[in-house]
Amino acid sequence: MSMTELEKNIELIKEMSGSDPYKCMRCGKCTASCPAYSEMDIKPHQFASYIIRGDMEELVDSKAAWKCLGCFACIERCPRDVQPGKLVDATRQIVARQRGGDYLQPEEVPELLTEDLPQQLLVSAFRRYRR
Amino acid sequence: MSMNEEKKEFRPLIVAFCCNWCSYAGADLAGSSRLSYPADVKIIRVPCSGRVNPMFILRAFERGADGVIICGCHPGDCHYSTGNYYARRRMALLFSMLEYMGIENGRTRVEWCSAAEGAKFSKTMNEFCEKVKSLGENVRLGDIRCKN
Amino acid sequence: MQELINRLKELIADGTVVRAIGWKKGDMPYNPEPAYFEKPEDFDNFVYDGFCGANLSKMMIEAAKLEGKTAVCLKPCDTYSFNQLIREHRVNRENAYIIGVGCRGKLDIEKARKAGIKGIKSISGVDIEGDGDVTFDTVYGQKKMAYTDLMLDRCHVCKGKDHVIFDEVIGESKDTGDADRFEEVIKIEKMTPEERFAFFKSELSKCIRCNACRNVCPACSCRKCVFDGVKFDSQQKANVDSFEEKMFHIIRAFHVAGRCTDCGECSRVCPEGIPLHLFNRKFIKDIDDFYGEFQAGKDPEAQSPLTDFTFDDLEPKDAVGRGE
Amino acid sequence: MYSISKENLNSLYSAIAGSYDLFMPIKAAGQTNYGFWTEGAEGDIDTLKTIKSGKDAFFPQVEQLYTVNREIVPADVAAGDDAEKAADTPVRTKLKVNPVKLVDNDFVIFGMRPCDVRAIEVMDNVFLTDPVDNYYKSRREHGIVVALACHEPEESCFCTIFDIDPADPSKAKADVATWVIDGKLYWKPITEKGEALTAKIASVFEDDADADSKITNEISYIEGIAKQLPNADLSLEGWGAGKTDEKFKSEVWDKVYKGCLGCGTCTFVCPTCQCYDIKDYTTKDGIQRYRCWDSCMYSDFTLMAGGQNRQTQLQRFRQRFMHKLVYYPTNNDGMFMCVGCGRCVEKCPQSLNIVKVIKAFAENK
Amino acid sequence: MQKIGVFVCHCGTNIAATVDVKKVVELVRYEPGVVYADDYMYMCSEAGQEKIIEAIKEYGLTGLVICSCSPRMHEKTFRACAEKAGLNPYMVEVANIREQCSWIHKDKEEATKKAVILARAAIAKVNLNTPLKEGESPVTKRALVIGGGIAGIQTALDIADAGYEVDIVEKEPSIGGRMSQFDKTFPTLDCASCILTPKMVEVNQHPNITLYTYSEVEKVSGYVGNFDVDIRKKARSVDFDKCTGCGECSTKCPLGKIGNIPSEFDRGLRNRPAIYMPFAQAVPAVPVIDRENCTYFKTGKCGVCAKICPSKAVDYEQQDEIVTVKYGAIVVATGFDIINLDKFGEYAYNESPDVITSIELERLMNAAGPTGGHLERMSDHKQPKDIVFIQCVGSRCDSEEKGKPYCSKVCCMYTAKHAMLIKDHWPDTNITVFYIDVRTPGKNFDEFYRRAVEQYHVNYIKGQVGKVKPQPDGSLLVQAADLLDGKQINMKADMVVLAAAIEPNPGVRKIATMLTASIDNNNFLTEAHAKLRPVESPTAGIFLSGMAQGPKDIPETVSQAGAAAVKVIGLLAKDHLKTNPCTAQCDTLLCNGCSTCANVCPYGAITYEDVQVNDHGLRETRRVAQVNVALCQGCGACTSACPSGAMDLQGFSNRQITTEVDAICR
Repeated sequence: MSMTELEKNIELIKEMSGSDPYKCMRCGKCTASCPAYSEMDIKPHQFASYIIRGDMEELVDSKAAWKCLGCFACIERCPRDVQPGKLVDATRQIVARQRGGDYLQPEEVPELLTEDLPQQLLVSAFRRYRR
Repeated sequence: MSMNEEKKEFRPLIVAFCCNWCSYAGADLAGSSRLSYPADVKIIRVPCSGRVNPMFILRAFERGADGVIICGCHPGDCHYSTGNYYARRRMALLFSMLEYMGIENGRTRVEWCSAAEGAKFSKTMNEFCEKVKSLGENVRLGDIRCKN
Repeated sequence: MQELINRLKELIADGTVVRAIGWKKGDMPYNPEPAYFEKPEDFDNFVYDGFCGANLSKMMIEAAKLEGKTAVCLKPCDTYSFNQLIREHRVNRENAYIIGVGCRGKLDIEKARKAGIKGIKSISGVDIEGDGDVTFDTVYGQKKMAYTDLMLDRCHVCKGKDHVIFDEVIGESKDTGDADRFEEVIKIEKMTPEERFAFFKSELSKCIRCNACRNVCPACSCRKCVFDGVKFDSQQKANVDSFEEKMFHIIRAFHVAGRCTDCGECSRVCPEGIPLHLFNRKFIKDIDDFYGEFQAGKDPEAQSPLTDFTFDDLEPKDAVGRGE
Repeated sequence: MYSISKENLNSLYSAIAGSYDLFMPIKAAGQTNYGFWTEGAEGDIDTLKTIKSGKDAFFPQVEQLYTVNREIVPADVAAGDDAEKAADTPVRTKLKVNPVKLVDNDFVIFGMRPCDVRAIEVMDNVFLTDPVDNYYKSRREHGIVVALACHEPEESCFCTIFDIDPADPSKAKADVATWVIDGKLYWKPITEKGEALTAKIASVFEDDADADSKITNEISYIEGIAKQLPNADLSLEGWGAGKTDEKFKSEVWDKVYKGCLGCGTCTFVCPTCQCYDIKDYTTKDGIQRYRCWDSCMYSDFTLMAGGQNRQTQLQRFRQRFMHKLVYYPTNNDGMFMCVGCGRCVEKCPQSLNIVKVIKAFAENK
Repeated sequence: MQKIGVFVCHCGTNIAATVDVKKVVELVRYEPGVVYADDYMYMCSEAGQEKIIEAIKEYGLTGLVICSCSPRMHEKTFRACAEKAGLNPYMVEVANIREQCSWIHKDKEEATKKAVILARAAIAKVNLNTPLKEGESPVTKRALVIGGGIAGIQTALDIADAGYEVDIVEKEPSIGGRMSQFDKTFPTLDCASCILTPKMVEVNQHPNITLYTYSEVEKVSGYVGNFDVDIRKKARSVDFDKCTGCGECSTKCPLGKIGNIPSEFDRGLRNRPAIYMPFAQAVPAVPVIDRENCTYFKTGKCGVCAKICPSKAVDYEQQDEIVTVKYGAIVVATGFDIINLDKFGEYAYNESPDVITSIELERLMNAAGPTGGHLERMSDHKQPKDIVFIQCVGSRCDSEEKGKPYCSKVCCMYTAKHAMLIKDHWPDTNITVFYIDVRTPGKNFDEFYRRAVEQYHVNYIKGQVGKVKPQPDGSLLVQAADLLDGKQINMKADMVVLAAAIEPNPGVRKIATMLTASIDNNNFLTEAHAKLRPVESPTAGIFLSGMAQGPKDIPETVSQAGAAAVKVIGLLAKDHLKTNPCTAQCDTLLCNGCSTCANVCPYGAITYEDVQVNDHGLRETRRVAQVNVALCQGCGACTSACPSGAMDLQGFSNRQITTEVDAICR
């Protein structure tokens, strides 16, 4: 049995994020915990539904994908191990790959720093690029 | 070249000894939950993992099995209290001996699987089949006479 | 030796025992045979020297069924086997009078043959009390060998000079151990699987299925071996270079695992010189490693490792791949 | 006379193996036994006695006789044309027997000592007399025996008491006689078969003018040694044809058998023991029927459902020696079923053997 | 040679959809011993069985192979069917081509091939089957109930009422269990103790019931109909016969005031003395000394209780006592507890005394509870104005480290109950319930929940709470999201109530091990069949009652308790049980008498005797193993320990298993 395009995409995201969007039970604990809630046009708990529906483009074009601070509150608290933060991260990676591997190097991070940037973004950037 | 391409994929022959109370029931649960595993696995029902005589395992290899797995209740949960504890010792020694004689590790396995662990049963069998497949045909233990 | 003969005669004379089991002089200087002695004149042929390697404890299975007590001469290592037989109710202790005989290592005539000694007419220097070299008088001239060079392999991993069960001890014993018991096993363990397989294949393909290893083994005391019976459809007489001999030797060793005292008789008697003790010793080593040190036959009350367990025993998957 | 230096023996082996299967003593895993020589195998003609005798050449330890397969006769076939009947006809299965091909290529048995060559005669009396054993016969017809003189007989040897000359294989019923003297192998064809073989491989040999005198010297030297061996004077008085009652009832058996373990070492190393068992091995779709050596020392020897075989080790022990020293001679014009090779003397785990039995009877006359 | 009939079941399409049943029939027809092979839509149906019976008679079958569902399902059915036709029931083997074939494979060719192999193995085995006869063992007409909560109480009462003797073993000083801690019950809101206490008293007074409180099961041996159980009666330090239950000792215990011993019954919301009864209506009404905390036991000084006891019932010298009792059946009713909330730091349970669990709320609302039934915050004893309930705390979690994967089932209902009760008493309280799903299947359940919303105006918000943050002003900040309205919520609350997941009583693992009853990954006891045998353990003679088997509410618990009782009664009503004929058997001619088998027998079923044997004419006395078939349960441990193969297991003999191996490997 061959996989549909959609299933392939979901598999890809599963692979990139290490989390399974089908596990989400829409409890909303992530959204409740999200410090960037007001900035997120797509709420953390909705990420799973978007991926399952295949609305990747909307996710990629969303503000939310870039507003997530990577504070990991949702990852920490998710009772189903869906860990929306990782889905957000996977979305970002898809974008990065589409742009042709234009990855941010750890050395470049300090250059990008301005005083207005929240501390948490810095921390999460390090967390992410250390991987 | 085309011969090679058409060569059939190696399908291992796997004999699974399952204790009646836990693992056989676990296999049933895997079945009723439709959790698939390769058809290469053939189950033999025994009352207890402690019933599995090393002779049976060697016999299976002699007769051309590529892998043998013994499934029983978790230690402490044996329907007969202690059967799996003895099985555990027996199999540890037997497996170590097979390894010592140069038989590939991974052709034998013991897994504790309860009646509630249909998912584990299926996962175990999938894993075991993969492992045995990667080892290829059992040429070191089989009796040539059985190949005919 | 004379002390031993005198004592045995005395025991028969005073009615303590009805007969004795010891060794009878062979027709060659190196082939004494296990035998029964009942009358005083029987003892004219009694011998106890370096070539008396046979473990007589198994003979007691039948002897202990006879009317009256039987005196049996056991070397220190043989007493372990005897203890194990007691544990398994195979001999009646009450019917045995155990004479612990001294031992300074037993000899292997194959070692002399390997050294090119043949046409032997007589041998000196193998007395139980002596020390010094062994001298062979042969049709091809005189040859000499050091006593230890002529010793059976098993004596180099001697279990010690103490008898673990006896009614009396006659003669001095010596701990002849000068090698590590598990050295050979470890050497094999360190090979690659391919090397190990090749090693055992070449050794086992020599097997002629004569069953000497099984029949001499004091632990293989089944009335009818599974390989002679139909219970498993496992009756095997074929000697094919395939699986049967592997199966036979694995099961042979497995059935005595936890009961084998490592007396080394199997390797001693193998006509093809297969190092059969390597199977038994592997089990012994594994048992020691997995479940704590255990010497079968040391304590007749001790539970055999295979009829025992602890709640947190090693899992079979952890028993393999330890070298990797 | 043909000769070849010992260093060049491999070229001799290669030459023989070029046209024949070559069955000879080969050293593997520290022991020397007969086996088929292939390039790289370590041929060993220095070891006096292989562990098993060379009888495998004609009477292998295991030999497949035939296979049997089950063939399915479908219901419609079984019922014939009657289609209606077919539905009710039980399916039948038919057994199909597939005999194995008998040996049909010539092979060479190289390096057999005179005692082992005599043992072939012993077996011939069994297998080639009526009813003839076809498996054995085909091998005998195609086997070419190259006998080798003993260079240094050992203390366990006692072939001379059976009138076997260890030093002169040309007296034995071999096709070729050979000697190893001072680093050279001397080769002397005896029979037509032997000549034919020699002709095929003649190119590997060189000529040695002194051969005859060397061989004569060697023979007298070895015969001299053989006389010194401890059992050279062993007497067979009281044994042989017609002694059944006397020997069978003797009380000596009870004294000599006790150490016997009941293993099969003596029978399996013996060049003359020819008892076998026939068994089935179940395979995928049928059975393979094979025969394999059996030992009269085994408790299950000739065991049948009723259990009426020899019950005690005494009986089994007695059987083996009565067979060799009384029954066989009785049926074969006094020929003993022992050739004095001494393998049992060396290999018995309990140091019991035929010599001890003979001596025990002599002592207890 | 057997005459074997092979019957291949379609099981509707369950088998036939993936296994070519006709082809299986055609191929197995040729197997040795087979004289008849056929298929049928439903082999287990009346008509299917009729077909089998007819074939047995017509073809004189001596053995049957049924290729169908798991033998655990219908082996009994087919054995009974064979028996009906006069065939020994143990001449039947089942090839499992449904659970272990058609249901797990998709490829029809592959599944068919496997089905044939499984059938072949069964045929090969039947060829070696021998008729077996069941034995009989007597039944001890007494039952043991482990756990004295509502489940245990109900089971015990039902069994006792049927006329059989029952013992209850309860590890706490009083029976009553969790239910005794509750205030009211849903969906009727009647008082828990009002309905429970009478039952507790009835248990105490019932002539057929013996109570072992403050006791634990120590060891279990034996088998169905004949269990031997060691019960440890822990030293109570109070003489049962002398104590009048006046309670003077508890009142006077100095530790009652100055000690700091949290009351288990009140979930630590108040303290208790060292000599105490858990609660006023405790049964038996006899206090117990908590030796770990008692000053006398710690220092040897004090002794106040002994001095003031009017009936001189306090006995410091009392020792634990072990009694051994025989039972025919055992019911496990060990109940539940709530999970430890340490993992849920975000809900501040360990930080703030005003974050409580629902069971603590029960105590706080109970008139006999620490606050006398007045709802107040534990921090400042003020009545809370805004109360937030958080559902599914630790339930429905994906991984073990997060919590439990299952729904705890009762939380939605008791939360609605709590909300309504609070609103009833203190109507101006604001109650918000954060839920993931509201699950109310059950009679009058959804109506109950709707009443909370419609009548009591409880504010239900869909969305799990993310965090509870204690504020400096003593209030609690609840951070959540209303998923339906799409808003994030930050609200202040005076009290937060957590619906913590329930889990089986942690002691159940030990008990299950002793009973050799199987338990699942979540430590719930496994039933013999999820649908058809829900109150029996797979281990014969062990029955399940209440939460020990899975989450359930009181009415369900009571019904299951009754069902378990019926099963027990059914068992005890028999004078004899048929014993499993698949027992070990010793071939005395092969036995060495080495005792290896006796060393591994878990039932002590093997003894050694000197017997006269005739070994093919050789007559001698030999020490050989003898199997007591009444004790032997057929595990076969002895058979693998036996080196000579003398010990064999009927129905699973060495040759049978070997031949199955051969058939599979063919």
